[in-house]
Amino acid sequence: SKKSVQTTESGKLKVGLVFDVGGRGDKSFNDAAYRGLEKAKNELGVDFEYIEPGPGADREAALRQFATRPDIKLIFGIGFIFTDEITKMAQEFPNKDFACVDYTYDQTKTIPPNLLALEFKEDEGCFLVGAIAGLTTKTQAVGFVGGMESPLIKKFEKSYEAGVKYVNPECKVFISYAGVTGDAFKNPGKGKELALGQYSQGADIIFHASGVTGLGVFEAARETKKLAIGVDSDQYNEAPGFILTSMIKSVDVAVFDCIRQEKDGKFNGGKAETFGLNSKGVDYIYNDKNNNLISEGTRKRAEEIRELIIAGKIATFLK
Amino acid sequence: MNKVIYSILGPLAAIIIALFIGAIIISLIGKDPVEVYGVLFYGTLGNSYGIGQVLFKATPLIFTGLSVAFAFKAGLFNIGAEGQMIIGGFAAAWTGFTFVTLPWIILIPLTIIAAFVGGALWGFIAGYLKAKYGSHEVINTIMLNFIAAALASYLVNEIYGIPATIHTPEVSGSSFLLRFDAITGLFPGSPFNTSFLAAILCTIIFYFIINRTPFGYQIRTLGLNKNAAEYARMKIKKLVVLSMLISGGIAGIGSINFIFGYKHYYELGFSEGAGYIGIAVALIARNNPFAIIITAFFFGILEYGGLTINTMVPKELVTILQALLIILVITFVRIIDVLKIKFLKSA
Amino acid sequence: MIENIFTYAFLLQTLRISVPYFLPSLGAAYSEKGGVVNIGLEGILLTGAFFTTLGTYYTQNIWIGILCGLTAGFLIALIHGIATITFKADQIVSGIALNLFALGLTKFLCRIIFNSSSNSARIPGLETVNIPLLSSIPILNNIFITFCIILLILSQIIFYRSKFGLRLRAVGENPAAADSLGINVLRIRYAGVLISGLLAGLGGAWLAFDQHSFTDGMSAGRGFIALAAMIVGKWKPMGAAAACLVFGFAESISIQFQGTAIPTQFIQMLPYILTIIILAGFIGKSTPPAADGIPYENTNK
Amino acid sequence: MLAVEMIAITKTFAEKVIANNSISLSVKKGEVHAIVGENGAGKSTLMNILYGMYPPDKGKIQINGNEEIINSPARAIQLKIGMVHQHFMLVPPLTVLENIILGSEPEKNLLLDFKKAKERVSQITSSFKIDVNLETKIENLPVGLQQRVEILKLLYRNAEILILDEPTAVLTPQETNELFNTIDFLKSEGKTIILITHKLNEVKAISDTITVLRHGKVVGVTGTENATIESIARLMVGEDKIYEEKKANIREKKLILEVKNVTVLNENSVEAVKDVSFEINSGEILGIAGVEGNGQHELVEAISSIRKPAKGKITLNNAELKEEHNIAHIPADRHRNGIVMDFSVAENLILGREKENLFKKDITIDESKVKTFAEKLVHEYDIRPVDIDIKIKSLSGGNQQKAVVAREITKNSDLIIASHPTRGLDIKAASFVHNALIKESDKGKAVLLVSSDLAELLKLSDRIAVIYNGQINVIFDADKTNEYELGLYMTGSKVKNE
Ligand SMILES: Nc1ncnc2c1ncn2[C@@H]1O[C@H](COP(=O)(O)OP(=O)(O)OP(=O)(O)O)[C@@H](O)[C@H]1O
Ligand SMILES: Nc1ncnc2c1ncn2[C@@H]1O[C@H](COP(=O)(O)OP(=O)(O)OP(=O)(O)O)[C@@H](O)[C@H]1O
Ligand SMILES: [Mg+2]
Ligand SMILES: [Mg+2]
Repeated sequence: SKKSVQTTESGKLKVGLVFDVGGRGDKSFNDAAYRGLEKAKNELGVDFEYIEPGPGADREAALRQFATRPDIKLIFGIGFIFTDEITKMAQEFPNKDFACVDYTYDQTKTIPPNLLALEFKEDEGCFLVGAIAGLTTKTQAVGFVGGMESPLIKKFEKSYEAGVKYVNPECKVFISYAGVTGDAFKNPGKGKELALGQYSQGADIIFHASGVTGLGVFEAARETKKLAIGVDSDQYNEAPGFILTSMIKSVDVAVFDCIRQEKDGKFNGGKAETFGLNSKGVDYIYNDKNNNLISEGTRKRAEEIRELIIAGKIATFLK
Repeated sequence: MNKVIYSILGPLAAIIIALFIGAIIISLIGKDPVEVYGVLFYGTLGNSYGIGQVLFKATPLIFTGLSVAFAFKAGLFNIGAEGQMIIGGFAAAWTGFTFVTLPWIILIPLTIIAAFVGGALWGFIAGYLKAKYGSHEVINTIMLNFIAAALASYLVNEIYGIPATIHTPEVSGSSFLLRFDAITGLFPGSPFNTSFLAAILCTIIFYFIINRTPFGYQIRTLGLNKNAAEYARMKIKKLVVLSMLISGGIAGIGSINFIFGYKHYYELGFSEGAGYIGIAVALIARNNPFAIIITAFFFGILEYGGLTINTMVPKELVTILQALLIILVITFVRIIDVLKIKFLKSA
Repeated sequence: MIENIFTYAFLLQTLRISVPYFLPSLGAAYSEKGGVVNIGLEGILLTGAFFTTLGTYYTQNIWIGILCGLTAGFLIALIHGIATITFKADQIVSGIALNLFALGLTKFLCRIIFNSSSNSARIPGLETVNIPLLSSIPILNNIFITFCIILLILSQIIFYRSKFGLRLRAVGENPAAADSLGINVLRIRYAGVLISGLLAGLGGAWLAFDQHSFTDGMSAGRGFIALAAMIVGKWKPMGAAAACLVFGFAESISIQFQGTAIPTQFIQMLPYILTIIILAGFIGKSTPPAADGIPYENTNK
Repeated sequence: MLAVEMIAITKTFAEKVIANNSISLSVKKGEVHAIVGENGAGKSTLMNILYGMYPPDKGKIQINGNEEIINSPARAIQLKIGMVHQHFMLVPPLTVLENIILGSEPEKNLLLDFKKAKERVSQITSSFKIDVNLETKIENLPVGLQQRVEILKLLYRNAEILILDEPTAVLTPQETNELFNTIDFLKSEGKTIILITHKLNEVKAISDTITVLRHGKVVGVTGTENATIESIARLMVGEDKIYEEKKANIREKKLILEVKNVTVLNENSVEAVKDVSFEINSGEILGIAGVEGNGQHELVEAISSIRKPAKGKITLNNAELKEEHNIAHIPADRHRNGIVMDFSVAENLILGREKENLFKKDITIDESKVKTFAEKLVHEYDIRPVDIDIKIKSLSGGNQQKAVVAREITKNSDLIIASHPTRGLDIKAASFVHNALIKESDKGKAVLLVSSDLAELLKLSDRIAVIYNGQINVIFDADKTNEYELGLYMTGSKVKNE
């Protein structure tokens, strides 16, 4: 504890972050959050610590562990699954600040003033990559591989499908889930077989929202020389040449911004901050690595659709 | 006296060696073992919140340990406590959020009965298949675990779930099991709750049934010598079914700790593998109900301990320690036995 | 949907899915025929996968990778042997402990070495192997599948036609009898357990190559299913193989049936329900070797 | 020339039990040397030491005049010593041939050479006139043949010194005769045989020399021609008299058990008992004679309501047999069916009786009542050691059997079924069980006695039914028949009483 006294004395801001089940190194959601931390460390000179809890009761205990530490001021929970616990902790520790990525905002309840909810409009991004897939497919069939079947992932599935159908109503969309427990987010073997199944049935592009399981989808893409779409982070490097694009969430930016506000004493909780296409909080990847995979026409059309979504002229969600 | 020394010598040596190996690992990754162990100890047993967390983690393990042990007494290997806990938990939660108007005096027993019945149903399936078709309960209970997880997922996601979450609605306030924190002010902040008392009660009932009643006598006979049970004209099929059913029921009650004592709703994945750890708990406690409480407490330390040191070292260090400890204990028991005989002989 | 089942892709998928069941399952048969229950196979799969990945990652040579996976499997099995055969510890407790150990160790090392709680860096896979004659034959061009077929035939011969197999079966049924004939019971049991370690380690290698990386908990219960398959297959290599194919088939079907009107969860249940039905309806009682799970107290020592 | 010389062998188990206390044994080459003694006298232990299964604590062994350290069966086999254990050392699911070659397998091209093995075994079977099908699995063989296989194993390994530990305990007189013929033949071939048995008439009939053990010590060595059965018995049990209860002959007859046209199926749904009828009255002992495997087992299970008959009717006290009926049953295999090894003596004494009011307190079993009951039985039935709390597995076989007998015949039941009640027991324990059965029958109970020991049947029974191939075709009055006649019917040489 001597050390911690020193850090507070030095006046350095210290941040605690609790990861979602997948943990560090998932090359996707959690890693995006981690990038935000690193950036803050490099550019703002803050310190951080993190915990990777298991499922169940550990989330609260992990948050509490940080909340009871005198040297830690700001605490992140990464993932919608933290919603209840972080709300509770924010109420119990009014002197600390909290932020939760993918917080599930319940209109009937108020968010504590020391809690900032970070929401991402995945549906907009998914719709957009769905449209790109629908425009790019040559076989008139695309696929979706989800991790654990849950409302959140269903949302990805539905808006992706809506995007596909919006540009290509005749296109088939295959849908598979890797499982029904949290482990379904870390089962690449299953992901690969699911993807191979879809490819063998005629799909030529598969979008995944399945955490580490998606790495299996990419393997299948490499093996069959077909395309896949990444999620959360730019996943091009997981299968160079076979990743059509990625639906990215700027979790890193959100985390970084939040830390900067805290550092500047401008932390502004008690509300939900929403990141959508308009603020580039969600987006798709188009750069010199993958621009040869996305045709000029497709790119143009995608940008038009982006504008329509931002203008609220498209329902991004398939009922 | 000598006997006591010999019986603790093995585990003691095992603990020391396991901690020593752990220390080497910690040093290898450039951390200070003394500091890490210090935090581990302080975080779990060094403060009342930590102890509360440990007991909270231990509570379901007592139930699942008892569950596995009960079946074991009848010579059956129940790998299915996990699934039984899931189904029991869902049944209990459903009762809790459906009969919201009932007063606690009725609702709490009702939810516990529901937890028992749910788990018992899942255990019954394996028991019935064993009795009727002779199919191996080990495989069937493993399969039923997967099926239970899938079923719970369906029920939560498609029918009873709150949108955008992985849990059901909250159960009625009158079904809450109070935290010790709230009653006594002890263990502040930890979700350690009165379901622990239910676990203790369950342990006593377990002991009573197994060791004091004719039914328990029959169960033990079946477990030790099925052929003798048959010649004593015990109703073997009935006993097989009943013991799996009771075993499942006990595991089912294991769910109330999380559902009614902590979160107040059913959440997918709440069981955290307690059903599987229960097997280790029961086996290490040699199916002795009171030893199960102690073993569960010990596993509680390790279960929670990982989190306390997670900011310094990967929490899997604790899993490794846990595994080393089990292996060392079971081997050392034997080594000490051999040493003891040699010693006594030479004396 | 039905038409999807009778395709080459489906057949291949079934075989592929069966591989990581079959290898540990065959291993379990060796171990349990000799009288040692090895539920640590799950952990061996995982460790095998991790060290295969590690070896391949550092050398970029899959053969060295496989060697590392085999060695890891061997070592874990050796611990199991020392605990249960030499020190007569409870076989199931030891197995549980080894599974825990594997889970902890692999994730721990993954964190330390690859800086990730979930997966390793990418490694090359089997596509780099090119065996001149086989590569042109469908199915057999997958060296693991070819190898599994060879292993199965070989095991069938070893079990029922070789001295070792005879002794293994004797030791699992009545170790005292084998002992009284001058057979070293403990040594034969060690052999059975160590072979199971090698086979499960190889199963782990397949998992690693199939997805070109290690993932935390990637064995995903396959070791347990493999044990179940071995029991369904009545402790026989052929039986185990058949049971694994049934599992593979059921899982393949559950993959093909996704996205239909049936809720995913029920489709996911399919392989497990099928197993229960097969077990109740078609297999009947399967009796384990009489001394399976019972440590042998060698009276000489 | 001495084939075996064991000098001052001492062996202690679990720090306490002195199984062998400085025992010396000399066996001449080419003789049949009998070792006799009570249960627990240390016979098997001594032989296990000779065969390398246990290391002795002290003592030396010489084989053919050379001092040897026999630290494993493998070494014993090298020295051409072979042993047939009291509990057979066979692997049930393996075939006869596999069992024989196990441990000394002929190989060709890395594989088992079954052809060569078969040739060699056939050679032995024909020269020693032992007939058994090599392809059958052991589990499908009757015990008599399993015994054969054990001996074949020794011969296959060219054993010169053969140890047979209670080889006749499970054999019928005919099988015993055949075995003795084989032993004579082996002896004529110059082999040395060490034989352990409790049947003193056998000792008298076949052995050349006798060593008597008591409480782990040698109490006598004598040439067989100088000994009488009585003198051997006295050496064995000390000065204790063996007294045999005489059956009382007065009885008022009341029908207790009636078995009418009963057919019973075995595990493989084959008719093991076919259309069998008989009855037993109060105060009567009905003996069932038969070669093992002729349906006795299934018949007994049917009468004790463990197995449902496929056809026919069984009545007890004129009521149809129900599972709830209280029937005393001393099972043939005490380890398998009679006791729970890991239970204490007291717990075993209430096995199957745990629900009796005698032990009840509310819904529980009253431990103090159990204790009183158990202590009473332990004393009345002379079960030793006198400690109701030790695990029954630490009792000798004879004492375990006494516990089973005590438990069963103190049941308040009119019918007692006793299957092979004295198998493997020494003469003292056996006569104890005999006396107990006679006393019960004199009290008016009906007794069904199944045994392969014809002397026992003739001594105890009022009538003797012979079961052959699942059928009972004759029932004799015990005093109007003899072993020879029974033997003819048992083996099917005679089927109907002409
Ligand atoms: N302790 C036990 N351990 C393992 N399996 C058991 C145990 N007890 C019972 N079983 C299994 O349960 C099944 C039913 O047992 P039970 O002995 O009642 O059957 P049964 O004797 O064939 O039938 P019946 O009651 O009609 O005589 C058997 O298949 C047996 O394998
Ligand atoms: N492995 C063992 N561990 C402990 N005690 C043993 C062991 N084997 C034998 N004994 C004890 O040693 C004594 C001698 O046993 P042993 O089997 O040699 O007697 P035995 O003369 O062959 O008797 P029986 O006629 O019943 O076969 C007995 O008291 C027995 O309980
Ligand atoms: Mg029965
Ligand atoms: Mg003996």
